[in-house]
Amino acid sequence: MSWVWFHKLGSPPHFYRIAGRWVRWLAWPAVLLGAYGLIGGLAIAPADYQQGEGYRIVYVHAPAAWLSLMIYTTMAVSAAVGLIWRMNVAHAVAASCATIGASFTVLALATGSLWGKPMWGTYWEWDPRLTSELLLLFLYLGYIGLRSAIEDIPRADRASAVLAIVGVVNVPIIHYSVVWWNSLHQVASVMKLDRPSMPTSMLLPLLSMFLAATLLFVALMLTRARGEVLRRERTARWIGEALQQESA
Amino acid sequence: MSELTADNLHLWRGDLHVLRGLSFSLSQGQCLQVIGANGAGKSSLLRALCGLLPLESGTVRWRGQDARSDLPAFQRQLAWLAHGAGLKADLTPIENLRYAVGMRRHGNDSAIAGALDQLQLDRDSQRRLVRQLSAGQQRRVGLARVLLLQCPLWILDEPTSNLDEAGQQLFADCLQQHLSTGGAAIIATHQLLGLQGTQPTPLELH
Amino acid sequence: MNWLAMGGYAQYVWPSYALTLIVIALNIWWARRSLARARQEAHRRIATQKERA
Amino acid sequence: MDITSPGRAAALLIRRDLRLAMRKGGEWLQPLLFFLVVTTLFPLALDPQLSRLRDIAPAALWVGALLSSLLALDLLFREDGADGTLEQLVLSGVPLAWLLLAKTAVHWLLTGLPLVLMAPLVSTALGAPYAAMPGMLAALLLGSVALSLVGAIGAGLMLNVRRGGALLALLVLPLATPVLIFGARATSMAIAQQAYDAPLYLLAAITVLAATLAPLAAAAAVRIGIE
Repeated sequence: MSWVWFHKLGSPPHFYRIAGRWVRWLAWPAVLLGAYGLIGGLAIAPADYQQGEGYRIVYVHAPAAWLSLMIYTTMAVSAAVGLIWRMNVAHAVAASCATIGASFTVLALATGSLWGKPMWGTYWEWDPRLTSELLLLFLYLGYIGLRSAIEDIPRADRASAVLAIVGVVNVPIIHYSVVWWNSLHQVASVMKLDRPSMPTSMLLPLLSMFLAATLLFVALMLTRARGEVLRRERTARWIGEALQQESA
Repeated sequence: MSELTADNLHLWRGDLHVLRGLSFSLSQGQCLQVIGANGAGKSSLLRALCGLLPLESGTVRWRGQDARSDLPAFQRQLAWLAHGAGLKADLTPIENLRYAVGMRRHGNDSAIAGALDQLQLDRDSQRRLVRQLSAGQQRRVGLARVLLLQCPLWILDEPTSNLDEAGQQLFADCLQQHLSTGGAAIIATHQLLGLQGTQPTPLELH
Repeated sequence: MNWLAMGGYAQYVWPSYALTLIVIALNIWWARRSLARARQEAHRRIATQKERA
Repeated sequence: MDITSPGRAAALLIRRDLRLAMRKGGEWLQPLLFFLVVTTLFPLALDPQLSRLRDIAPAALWVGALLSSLLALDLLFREDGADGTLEQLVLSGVPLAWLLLAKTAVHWLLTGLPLVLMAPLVSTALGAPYAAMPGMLAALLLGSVALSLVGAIGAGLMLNVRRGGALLALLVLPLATPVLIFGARATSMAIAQQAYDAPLYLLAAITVLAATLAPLAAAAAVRIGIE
């Protein structure tokens, strides 16, 4: 029955073991893909005919921006699963996503403004993408703030799950409001991201950076989720054996 | 067939395992008295039974049906009296009861006044703001709400706290009347309930 | 080594990559620390439960 | 068993909250006074020239409206949560989202509407022409409703959480940015006597969305909050 994996993943001891293995399996491809992306982006790919070498920042900015949104969505989906099916593992995953997502949102904002300086002449430009990214950061900080304000873990899980779900519903609304707002005031300054044709030597490193970033996130998240599962586990005997097994 | 059955209830408060696989059943006309040291989880158990606090595991069945499957229907069957007054301080007892009972069923002012008289709250206090009443008087207004809701199941947390001797006797009579008409009750209190007929069954939490 | 000069954009490209490595390193350190701390807590909890049982 | 219908229960709840507000009038005036104070800060920060003020009037009005609705959220659940009546609402058997919609309606009536009624006075002081009034009032009416509804979610989440006014702002303000964007835009177009129906329609869409979804989220938040 296809749902078996879903229930098996739901059981903390199983998740704790599986996640441990996945972290090891994912770490290496992430490093390799990342290395290829970095070298490709910095050295092999030709300069952009308009922006010259400054364009190479896209190889870190785009994956970071992609991660910030993908992580928030993952967080909201696992929070919803945790709330609806009352699965502690899902809440553990949601709790693990928050700080990783916030850190990559900050990275996306920083690399975005560093990229903006040569293009727009200023470090901060109320560009629709950057502004949405900033508001996404506030959503993250609100989530992290609420979670840390409630001591009781199960209650913090449920309250922050409601916030994550409300937040994810609002992300597209906020984004398109900002795009609408920006389009009125000045010419849309399109970031050199959605270019029609990109030579493969430019595209391949970018794709591998995207993949590396995603694998890195999953590995990071699963590492934290294993800890979060332990914190949510009440008195299960399995913790004892799992810890002995690990340290042995 | 019992009114309310709970089996294998587990509940934690922080990392304190307050309910460890608790099971019990409650039939019509029966009163369960929950006793235990402070912090043993008496209030948590009662709030969990009402559906205010989610249980980590275990089920609560009301007349054979899982309470959680249709929680509003189950909650309409019970009257919950918390440790606090559960009243608006800036309303009079009559106004409080008109709104609190009106939420559930069509009450009318004469029934409300009747209930307050039954609990011997003098007419003058019935029209003063709850803020100006003593804790004992506020407790009587809370008990009047429980009477007026006319629910088969009472779940009361320290109902006789702040009540004087006469008040406790009044409550005992109301409880006796409730049980004799086939009602059931779960009460967390250390005081003797002073029932005449069948004595309350103790439920020990340790 | 004009590659390092990044066609005049060195002051923007290199900080971006440096920041990226910092954020990645920070996250790795955070993740491992939170797992280690959770394990210690679990150890302590098991110890206290053994006493109480 | 003559069970009360949700409609009648909501009406009762509205009457109860209105009666309570009558008895504690002062408390409900504070958000309005806060709005007046905040909007008078802007001219002091800029300069008294009306033509210059006209440009920032939408910003002053809408940032003022946003902050005062945030301030007013404390009046929504905190007292009911403390005295145990919120628990009784949850146990009433009437759908909680419906009851919270009624409570939010009263909350808007007492903190949102006065603000809208005061806005013409404030906006004239900020140099808005008389012709801008209808557009501005429509936008503020819709916007304040949406703010109260979205704010109710934040208020629910903050139940029994350590005094966190700033956290409440951090939770609610990002969700309120679309209201700010479309509301301020409609107001500035109204002031400039341009056609303001585009942002107004978008604002109305957000308000309708908030009216349907926000109470559900607020109910979930309250159920968790009173644990």
